[in-house]
Amino acid sequence: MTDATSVDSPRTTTVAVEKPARNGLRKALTSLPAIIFYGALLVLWELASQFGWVRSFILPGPSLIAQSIALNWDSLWSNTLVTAREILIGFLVGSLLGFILALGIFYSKPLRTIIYPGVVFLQTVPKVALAPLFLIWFGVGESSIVAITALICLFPILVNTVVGFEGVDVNLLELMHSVSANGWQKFRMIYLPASLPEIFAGLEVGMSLAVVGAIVGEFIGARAGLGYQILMANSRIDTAEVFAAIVFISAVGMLFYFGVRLLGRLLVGTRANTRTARESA
Amino acid sequence: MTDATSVDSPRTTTVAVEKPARNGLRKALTSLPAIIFYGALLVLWELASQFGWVRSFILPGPSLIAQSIALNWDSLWSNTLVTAREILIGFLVGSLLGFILALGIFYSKPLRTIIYPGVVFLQTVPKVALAPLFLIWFGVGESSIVAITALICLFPILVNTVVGFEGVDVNLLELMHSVSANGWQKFRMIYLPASLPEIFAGLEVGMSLAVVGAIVGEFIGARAGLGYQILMANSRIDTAEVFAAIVFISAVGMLFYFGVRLLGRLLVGTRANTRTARESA
Amino acid sequence: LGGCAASSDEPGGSEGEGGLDLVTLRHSWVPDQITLPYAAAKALGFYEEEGIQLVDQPGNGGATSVQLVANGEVMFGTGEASHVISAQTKGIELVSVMQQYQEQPNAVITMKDSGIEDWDDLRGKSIGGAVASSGHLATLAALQLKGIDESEIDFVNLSPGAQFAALSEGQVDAAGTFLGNLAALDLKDEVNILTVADAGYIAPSTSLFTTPELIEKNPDLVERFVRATVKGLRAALEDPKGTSEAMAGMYANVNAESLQATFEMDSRFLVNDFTDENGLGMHNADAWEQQVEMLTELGELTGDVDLSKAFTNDFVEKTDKADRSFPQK
Amino acid sequence: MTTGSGGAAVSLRDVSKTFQTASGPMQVVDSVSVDIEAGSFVSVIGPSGCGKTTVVRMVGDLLAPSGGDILIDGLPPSAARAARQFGFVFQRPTLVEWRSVLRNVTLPLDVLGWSRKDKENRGRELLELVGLEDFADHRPDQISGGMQQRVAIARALSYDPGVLIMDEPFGALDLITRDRMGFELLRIHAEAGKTILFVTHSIDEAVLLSDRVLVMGPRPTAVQKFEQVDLPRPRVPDHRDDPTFIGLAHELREMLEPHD
Amino acid sequence: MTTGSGGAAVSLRDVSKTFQTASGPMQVVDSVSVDIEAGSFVSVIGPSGCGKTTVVRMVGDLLAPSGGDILIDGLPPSAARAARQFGFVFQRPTLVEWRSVLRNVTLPLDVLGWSRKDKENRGRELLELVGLEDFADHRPDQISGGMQQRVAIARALSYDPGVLIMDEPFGALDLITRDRMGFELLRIHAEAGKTILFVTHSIDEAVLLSDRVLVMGPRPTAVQKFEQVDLPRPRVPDHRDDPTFIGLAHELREMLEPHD
Ligand SMILES: Nc1ncnc2c1ncn2[C@@H]1O[C@H](COP(=O)(O)OP(=O)(O)OP(=O)(O)O)[C@@H](O)[C@H]1O
Ligand SMILES: Nc1ncnc2c1ncn2[C@@H]1O[C@H](COP(=O)(O)OP(=O)(O)OP(=O)(O)O)[C@@H](O)[C@H]1O
Ligand SMILES: Cc1ncc(C[n+]2csc(CCO)c2C)c(N)n1
Ligand SMILES: [Mg+2]
Ligand SMILES: [Mg+2]
Repeated sequence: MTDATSVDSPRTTTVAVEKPARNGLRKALTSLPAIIFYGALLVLWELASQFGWVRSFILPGPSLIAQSIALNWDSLWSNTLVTAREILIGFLVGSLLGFILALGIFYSKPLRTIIYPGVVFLQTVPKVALAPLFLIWFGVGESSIVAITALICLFPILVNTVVGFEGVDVNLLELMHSVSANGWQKFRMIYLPASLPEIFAGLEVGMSLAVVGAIVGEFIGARAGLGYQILMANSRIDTAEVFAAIVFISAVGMLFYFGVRLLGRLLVGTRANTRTARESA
Repeated sequence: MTDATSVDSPRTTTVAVEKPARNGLRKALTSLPAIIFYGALLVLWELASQFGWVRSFILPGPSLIAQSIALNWDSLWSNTLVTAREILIGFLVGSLLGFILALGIFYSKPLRTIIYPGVVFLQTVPKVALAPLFLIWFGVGESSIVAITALICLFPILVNTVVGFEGVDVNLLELMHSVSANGWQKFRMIYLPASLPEIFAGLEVGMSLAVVGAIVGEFIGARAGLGYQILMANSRIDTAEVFAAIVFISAVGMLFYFGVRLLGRLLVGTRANTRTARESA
Repeated sequence: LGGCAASSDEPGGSEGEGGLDLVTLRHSWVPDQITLPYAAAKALGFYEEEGIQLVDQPGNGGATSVQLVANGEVMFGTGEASHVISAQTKGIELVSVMQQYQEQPNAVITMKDSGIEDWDDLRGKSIGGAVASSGHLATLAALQLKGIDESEIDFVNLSPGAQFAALSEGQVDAAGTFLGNLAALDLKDEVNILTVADAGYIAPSTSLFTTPELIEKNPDLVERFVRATVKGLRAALEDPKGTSEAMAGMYANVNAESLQATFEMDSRFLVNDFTDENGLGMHNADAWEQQVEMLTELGELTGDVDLSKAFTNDFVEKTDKADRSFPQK
Repeated sequence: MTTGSGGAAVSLRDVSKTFQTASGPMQVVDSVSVDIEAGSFVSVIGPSGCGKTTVVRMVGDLLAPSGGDILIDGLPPSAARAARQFGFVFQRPTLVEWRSVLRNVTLPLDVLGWSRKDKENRGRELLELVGLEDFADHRPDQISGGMQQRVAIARALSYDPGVLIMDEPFGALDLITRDRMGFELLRIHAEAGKTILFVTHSIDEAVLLSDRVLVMGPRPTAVQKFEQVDLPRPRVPDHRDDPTFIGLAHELREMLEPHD
Repeated sequence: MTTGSGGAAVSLRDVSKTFQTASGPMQVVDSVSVDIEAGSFVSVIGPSGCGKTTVVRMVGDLLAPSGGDILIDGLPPSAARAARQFGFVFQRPTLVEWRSVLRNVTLPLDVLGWSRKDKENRGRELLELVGLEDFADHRPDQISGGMQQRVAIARALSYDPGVLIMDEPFGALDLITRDRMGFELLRIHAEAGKTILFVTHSIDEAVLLSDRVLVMGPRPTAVQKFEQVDLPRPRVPDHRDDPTFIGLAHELREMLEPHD
């Protein structure tokens, strides 16, 4: 008997039959290599630290970082809340803006020639150098950081939305045209749902950049946050605390990133199946 | 007589007939609003500077920046060459790595669970905080900067390649399966060409990030480059020179960005037409 | 790991070109007034005279210098004395072998029209500054000496570039900055300057440090390097213009005039009563003690400090008195 | 036969179309003039690639003619479309993959802003008509190609337009379903007095269903013949044995296969 | 009639298929056992959505059976596919949009590593066969749906497989082209001794072209009849008037439309 999964190994064409077996054990087995890999990495890292292969002021071992986390729990936690809020707001503002600009680009050629260079410019300009402007325009504090965060994560969402919109099946558009759907209806019923895979790819990248944005923003001007804490710890040459803060940033980043991913899977999920559906059906 | 472009205003369904008229005058008319917009912005900015609405050490006017460019032409130019090389090498390394990791993620589920968290982690970690590690692992100078650049621009290419590959028409894969194409042939003849729009969207974003990466890399420790020049000018509070350097960075960034875009249009172009092709044809 | 390979290089064992001993140095910052003594020594052939070839690299803060020197990546580094002290409490043994800045070159500046003219006026106001820099600690110390509690001030972390903008646009009431950074600012005439030194806080700032291992293995090299550098420092003080011009020819994007201006502005922190008595480059034990006391009081130090291990005057003292004497004007 | 107002529901006057291709301009439609009476059922046949689709797409406002005029109930195509005077069934099902079968059928009603309840009712009614009542909640990818095309037909009927433009709508159907759908279409045509413009590649089907058969010539296509089908209404499968049917079908076959 | 070895080229033994759907398992193929003689032309007919495509997809190694065994020239589908013993023509053209028509035809030859020259020759030869020699350099989106399907057929023939599995390959063709292609297929079948498994929804076509007609029942489908077509070879269009043809076509029609 042939194995249908041979059609296309990474994405089985007819997984339907095997599905029940899959969810439990198989899923666990799938993440096993990752657990082993990262586990081994952690152990190696700890050994490297214990045996002094890497000096702890350059790269402290996991146990030292854990100690520092325990010691600085309160400040890490409160700074995490600050940074998390900045990331979230910045991401929301940035994605919305990126999305809206993408609409401008998509629906208007003149706007496209206006928006693209401006956005590319803002994207490539080192934000640190623009810090004074940010402070003047957005004020000292969270709003500046949110602005930087939004600016930094806007672009991938913009580009991917445009690519998604441009890739929409023209047949569907003709269908909508033939029933005299207005622009908003085409947008709502076709463009938006059809572009969700690309938009979410943009949101994933954007979210990862929002984390960077918030930290950079805090480097430039802040009263609190994990980026701020990194600066402070660094000036004290407390590398363990620097890494403790990095652990928290990464945790926040991963949480948000995989949150966006999950949301995407939930919204696009049914489609992913469709895409792997059989030809004639 | 109906206007065929009404089918879908932003992307005309049957542009063929109008094409000849389009290329010349129309194109110019299309970019006119952008020219007016940015021209007006420039004038406004100059006025703001001339009338002292913004202090020149915060935001020097265009004429002051132009003066500074004239004055510092030689160093701006030589630093531009340095930074451009870093961006280019970092971008190439990063895209290649991102692409290869995407293949790993796409073709192997266990690898996916290993790679994704690692890359998200590396993406969100503030590179400046990791400066000592970079300097130790990659040495002082260009290699560290290239490493940071590569790291920062890898992710969008990775994510978009995966999304592109996952979106490949399953019918084409079944076709390839039915002629017993091997994995490499499927990759070469279907996956890769079919994913070009998404891959290039990733490359566009990646390129804009590579510029940021090179500047951040230079902040960590460099002897030359536009990021270095910004630091130097900043320490002198020579804001005009800071902005002169920013102008050059942005020029480099735009050049590279639109280069990637152009390459993408050249490679995907024929397809873009196809996508806007009529339904039954 | 690269780290292992690099640290296995025997410190002081490398040879440079033409039989010269290779010395590697990580600066605390991009080429600026702190770099000038080294550039002067290089330009005037002092290193060569000592049989040394200097290979230096720009930096991004004293903390990185500390890490790279301690890990054996480079032989010497420059950074704040407070970095050396902090490092010690983290078990990182480094020794300052030359004191470049005798005093903290920091100030709090306010707009003249703000009416803030004295430290006392700062109560309840906001100060923007790089909170992670030595300058911030110096500001805190000065406030403490003036009897102002940290909680009475609203500190905002602002990167150097952002401080003056925020100040002039009224986003903050005051800015904490390196005084030298003011040299080129066209805001100079519109601001009040409150230096921490005038507030009574005399603490060492930028130092040249290395590892105890290098000192033990190759004290001669350290001695020669320090001697040449001290001579460079003296040369820079003697001829700021000439050395600045020489340095401008050695590094990219160095502007001789503004370098000279900032260096001259900082000179008062390099040369003071202590150097009049002891010469340039000498460590002022009292100043170091005051700094440790203050850092402890501010809760910046987590362990005990043994100052006898943190700096040594042994090498500076081996430099001819004449080579390190430069009287205050 | 329930005829409409008697005037021309669809009228083409000297309509031509030239595509600009990489290898220069290619004329696909020569000069087509034809009047389709309101309420009549007209089939369009012609050799593969001659330009049938091109013609009906121009009528359906999906393509601008290079020359000539088109009127639908007196309106140019774009206005007629806006007034929702016609429904279009494409050669391919063109279903929205993320909507259920039912919600694909009711897509035009979403556009028209119908209430949830009305949409649901109308949708189920139409699914019953095309024999897919059990598949309302399936996804398009879970039903066969033939079923997909039936969904597309139900969708075109959803807002009950006066003119139906159908480009080989039964191409993907099996013969039995095809027959059933054909007579279903005739019932709709008769009951609701719809005008139907129906592209097909089956001569039998064209003759069996139509009032008139529009025979198109090879590319660049022009009207070769506009045959009257003199069979009584209502049509039944047994009309296939009618001499009129056999004669006309034979004549049309000869016309399309001249060398045979 | 050029028959092959005489043994079964394709053999299905108790083949069944159940899909797992959102609303539970759905059996589509019941228990199909059939032997298709080497070199024979077998048509598959049955009601819409009964499972014809599902069956041929299992034969073509595009779907794993839930039960039973399939052998092609004695090999399981995957091995037969690897040995390139069959070619598959999908219900939809499935062309690669970024390749020219010619390069779509020669795609399998790219996979087989043919030389540029050989590919070019073979490709043009096949395009001539399907009447598209003038469209070699067109993009798929520049040709009509019918032309696209002809490209797909040419592609399946490219590497000259012993067995051709075709899922309603002529569905998008007009009748004339369809007839021409059908007889073209018969010529290929006869000349090259190919075994052909041919899904169609045209009873006429099935009878006219085949040695045997496999009649499938409604879902879950099973073999309802495996009729012998006792018409001589070579077949000609006039066989449509042969009483054997008329009788069998009628019988099959009755079988699929029992209530009629
Ligand atoms: N956008 C286009 N650009 C260039 N040529 C086109 C375009 N659309 C159609 N054609 C050409 O016009 C001709 C007629 O195409 P059309 O689809 O109208 O034929 P048809 O009669 O519907 O064919 P079929 O019966 O196969 O569906 C074809 O030769 C096709 O290649
Ligand atoms: N992947 C799948 N998941 C669930 N159901 C499926 C799937 N594929 C096919 N089916 C169902 O199996 C049945 C048979 O489908 P199939 O495509 O084989 O029919 P068919 O006989 O080829 O129809 P047609 O003549 O319309 O092409 C249909 O009811 C369809 O809904
Ligand atoms: C943000 C910032 N960091 C460091 C320096 C370099 N620097 C110039 S003077 C001085 C104090 C000397 O002890 C230092 C460290 C700077 N200019 N700005
Ligand atoms: Mg057509
Ligand atoms: Mg089928």
